[in-house]
Amino acid sequence: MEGLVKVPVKDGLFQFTSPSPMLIVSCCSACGELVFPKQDYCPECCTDTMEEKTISSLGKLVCFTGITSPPPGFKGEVPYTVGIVEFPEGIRILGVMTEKNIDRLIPGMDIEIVMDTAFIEDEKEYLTYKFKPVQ
Amino acid sequence: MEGLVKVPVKDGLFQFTSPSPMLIVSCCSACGELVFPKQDYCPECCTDTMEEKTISSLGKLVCFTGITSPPPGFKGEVPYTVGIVEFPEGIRILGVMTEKNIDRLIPGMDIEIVMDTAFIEDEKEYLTYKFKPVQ
Amino acid sequence: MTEVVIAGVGMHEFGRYNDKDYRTLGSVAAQRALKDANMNMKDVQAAFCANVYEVSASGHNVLERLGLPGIPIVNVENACASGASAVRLAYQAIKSGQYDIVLAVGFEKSPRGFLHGAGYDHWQESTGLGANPLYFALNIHEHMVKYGTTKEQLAHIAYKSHKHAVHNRYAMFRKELSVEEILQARMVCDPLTLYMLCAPNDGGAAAVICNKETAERFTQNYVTIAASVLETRRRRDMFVPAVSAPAQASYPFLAERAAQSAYKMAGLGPEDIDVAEIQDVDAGSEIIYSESLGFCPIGEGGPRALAGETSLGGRIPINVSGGILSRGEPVGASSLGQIAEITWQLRGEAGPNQVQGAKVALSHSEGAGGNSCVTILVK
Amino acid sequence: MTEVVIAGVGMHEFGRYNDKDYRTLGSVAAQRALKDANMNMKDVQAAFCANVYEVSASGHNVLERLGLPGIPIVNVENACASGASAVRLAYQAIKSGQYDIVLAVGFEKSPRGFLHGAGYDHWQESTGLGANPLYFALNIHEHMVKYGTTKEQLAHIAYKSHKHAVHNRYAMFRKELSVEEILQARMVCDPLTLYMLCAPNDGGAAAVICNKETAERFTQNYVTIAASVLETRRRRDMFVPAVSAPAQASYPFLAERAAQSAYKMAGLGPEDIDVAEIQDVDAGSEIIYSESLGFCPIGEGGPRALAGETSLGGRIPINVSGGILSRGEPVGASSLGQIAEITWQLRGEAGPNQVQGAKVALSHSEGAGGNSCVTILVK
Ligand SMILES: [Zn+2]
Ligand SMILES: [Zn+2]
Repeated sequence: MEGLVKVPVKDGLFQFTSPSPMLIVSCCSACGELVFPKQDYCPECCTDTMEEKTISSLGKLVCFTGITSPPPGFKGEVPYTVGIVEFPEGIRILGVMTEKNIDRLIPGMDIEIVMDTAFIEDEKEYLTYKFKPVQ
Repeated sequence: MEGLVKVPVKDGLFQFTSPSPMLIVSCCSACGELVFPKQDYCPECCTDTMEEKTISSLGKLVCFTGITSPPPGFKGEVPYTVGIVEFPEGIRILGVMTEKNIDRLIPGMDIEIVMDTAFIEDEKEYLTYKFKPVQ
Repeated sequence: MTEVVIAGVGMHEFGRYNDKDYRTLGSVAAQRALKDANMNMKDVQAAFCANVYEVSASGHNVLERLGLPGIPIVNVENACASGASAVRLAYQAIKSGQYDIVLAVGFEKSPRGFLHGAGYDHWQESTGLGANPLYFALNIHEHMVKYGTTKEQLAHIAYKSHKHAVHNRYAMFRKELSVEEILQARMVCDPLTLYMLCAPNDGGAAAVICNKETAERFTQNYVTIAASVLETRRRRDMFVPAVSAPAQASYPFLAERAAQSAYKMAGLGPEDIDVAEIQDVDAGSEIIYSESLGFCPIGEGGPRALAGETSLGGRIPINVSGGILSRGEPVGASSLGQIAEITWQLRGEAGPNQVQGAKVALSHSEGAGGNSCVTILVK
Repeated sequence: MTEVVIAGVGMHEFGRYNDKDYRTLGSVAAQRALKDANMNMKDVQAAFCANVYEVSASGHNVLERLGLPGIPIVNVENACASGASAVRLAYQAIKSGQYDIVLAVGFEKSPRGFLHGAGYDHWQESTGLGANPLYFALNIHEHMVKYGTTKEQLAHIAYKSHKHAVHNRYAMFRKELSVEEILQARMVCDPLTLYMLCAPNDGGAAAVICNKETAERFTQNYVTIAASVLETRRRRDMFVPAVSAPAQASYPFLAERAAQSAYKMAGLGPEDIDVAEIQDVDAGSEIIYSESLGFCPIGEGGPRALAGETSLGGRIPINVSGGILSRGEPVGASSLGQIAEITWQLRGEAGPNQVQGAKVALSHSEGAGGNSCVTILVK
């Protein structure tokens, strides 16, 4: 995938140009609620009291599943795995994992956030965040 | 269009095998209401008191319009015209007309029902009723 | 008896926004309405969301942007009358005492071109009978035959609409058009040219509906809902997607029945209305509905409009926002847009299009399936 | 205080009907419900129609088949909870005295395969996060990790469902399956195999909702609605289409909140329920929801089901109709189908699947956007 322009699947989801990729969240300045992806209003307070932050790139795998048939609108390749990771800041996030199947996944294992190809389209490499087991 | 199998665009709309084509309506045995296309329940009484009938093949043109761009799902050819015809039995019916444009159409003119090609698909000629000015 | 009021309204500009999805259109409108009412989502106890073209949970996905209070959210679809149907559900929920504050929000990102999916059977569509503008054209053609309504009168409706819309930031078309331009534009369905038909587009509109006592805790700038009515097609209404109707069907037709119910509910008559937004989905419909709603005798809608009675400054100003002809029609949002416009009229906030001293206003929407909503607001 | 009752219910068999459109599926169900109530459309004063996948005026096009009384018709979309949301609107309209007789009808002709349009943002779909079964799989996997729920328990849920469905003419799958067949079927989303997930399909279901006095003029065979609740996702609910939630979120989650509201409204508790139809969109959901609804302690749903507590003849029979796993899910009709099933249970008309002496029944539906409806009926 050398030579392809790299673009995020959506602006504002993550920082991918810095050395270590980080997810961008909103944090409510009134109640401390964290939300990913970022948004303008706090889901708890319902006020526009959100500040943009990045979170730690390390978390723990809560649960996971493996998928073999492409769901509607999916532009990547099957099989793939999806998990929920809990981060020390106090938020759980859903994401695609780097593993193709669940064989080596263990609940509670350490996970780091990496940037990886989501799909290639119109000669662009679309990047997304993925959860990678820490070796 | 010789050799193509002729099929109605929908069963039960009209009789097209008899010498003079006729529209099939439902007539309420309780209140006399006429409905086209036929249906099981009377729109006025809300009971299943409907009897199948055919109506006269001659009526008068109430109003009309000409269409030049194909609407969604249309399988025929543009331009075409559509009119509302009032029949002596006491019902107004919407239908495609045989004329390609409105130039020769006159409100109140006599109209007869004919069978004509709606569109050709899968080597079948789909027939529909059309309103034809009586010469 | 509970008095039901509109405590705030808001719109996302109607237009074409390739870079915005329905979530943005709806949430901007909802947030503007909440801000107008000095509230936020946490104050809201239930929400009715109006939309036609999204598949599932669209209102949930719109309102999620403004917070997740866990309140009941119901998505409503009633074609062009979706927004006013949502308002009616909100009105009833407040009136019955079930809730104190309910949000009604409509939003649409319309597909381009002729609208699909209006409920036609396959054979109607494949043979060329499944197109809404065809019904509009036939209705006004019959009116022309019966009452002598002219193409020039139709063109005048479109002219008036575009002239008024110049001053409306929420309208999509804000350029004045001459009667000649309108008459010479591409013929879509005789006698309706391109400029005599509305364009489906994108937008959002919202209203916060409350009981009066609750509203007064947040704002004094409210208007009262005197009537909120929804009626549905009967056999005699030759409206989308009907294929037949009784011959020589006599009045009242759908819009007239809805208006009569609304006038009765409000204890008012057409002579009391100071300003109205009505379903000018095409120039012919504005003429026909101006009669059905009682603003002039049957058959006189065209001449009265041409004489200026329905323009700004006239006896009964109709669609001085530019109406649907100039705003465009984001279907789910459209009738809530009307309600926002007449709320501003009653509050004296309509700017250059303000009808001076407006105290009673009416909104009328009508759409596929045969839905007719009439809402009457009083200051 | 107005007592709100169900005077009649009806279903069109759930299945796959390539030769029938949604109009037929809906109108057959509505007509059966009206007939069950000894009524026709002319008796009905308003209708709420539940559907997800049609575009516009779908309820109008369904009910047109049964007559055109001109009553207000509103189409409702709340994903899997659409039907129960329509019932709730009908319930409120009767309760408030607005109407005496309201029809709720749901119908769907589902697209085949994974359902689309559940409200995911584009990036969720394109990267592979936009699939409902993925949420079901993750939820039950966490449950397995936390409480030791096993694949065998999941397979038992599907086994029980299919075993019961053999006797239900309204179910799509009426063939008994062995636990081995279920476990060895194609893996869709670990740990859920094909037979542990419901299939979208076609069908219709309807209920006639009345005040008790009016119902008694038509039928004595009614059941009372003791509670009708709709709640929507909050921040802590990791449900379709949420991407994040607070860590270590504590109960109550969505279904538990809806259940608590419903029990409070009915003045009843989970121990009073004799039979329940719950949202077994997958085998894991039945386990989780059986806990959320209070039928067993959190974490014990799997073992209790395996021990037979939720089978016919058990302590609290769940989904003895075969549930959504065997009926299939025509989305707009599904939760009205549940309500029809529990109505028959209370009337003693459930045939071989009858829960003897059932006097209190519960229906629970939950779907995209985060909608949870709980309806409690009493004899
Ligand atoms: Zn907060
Ligand atoms: Zn009759």
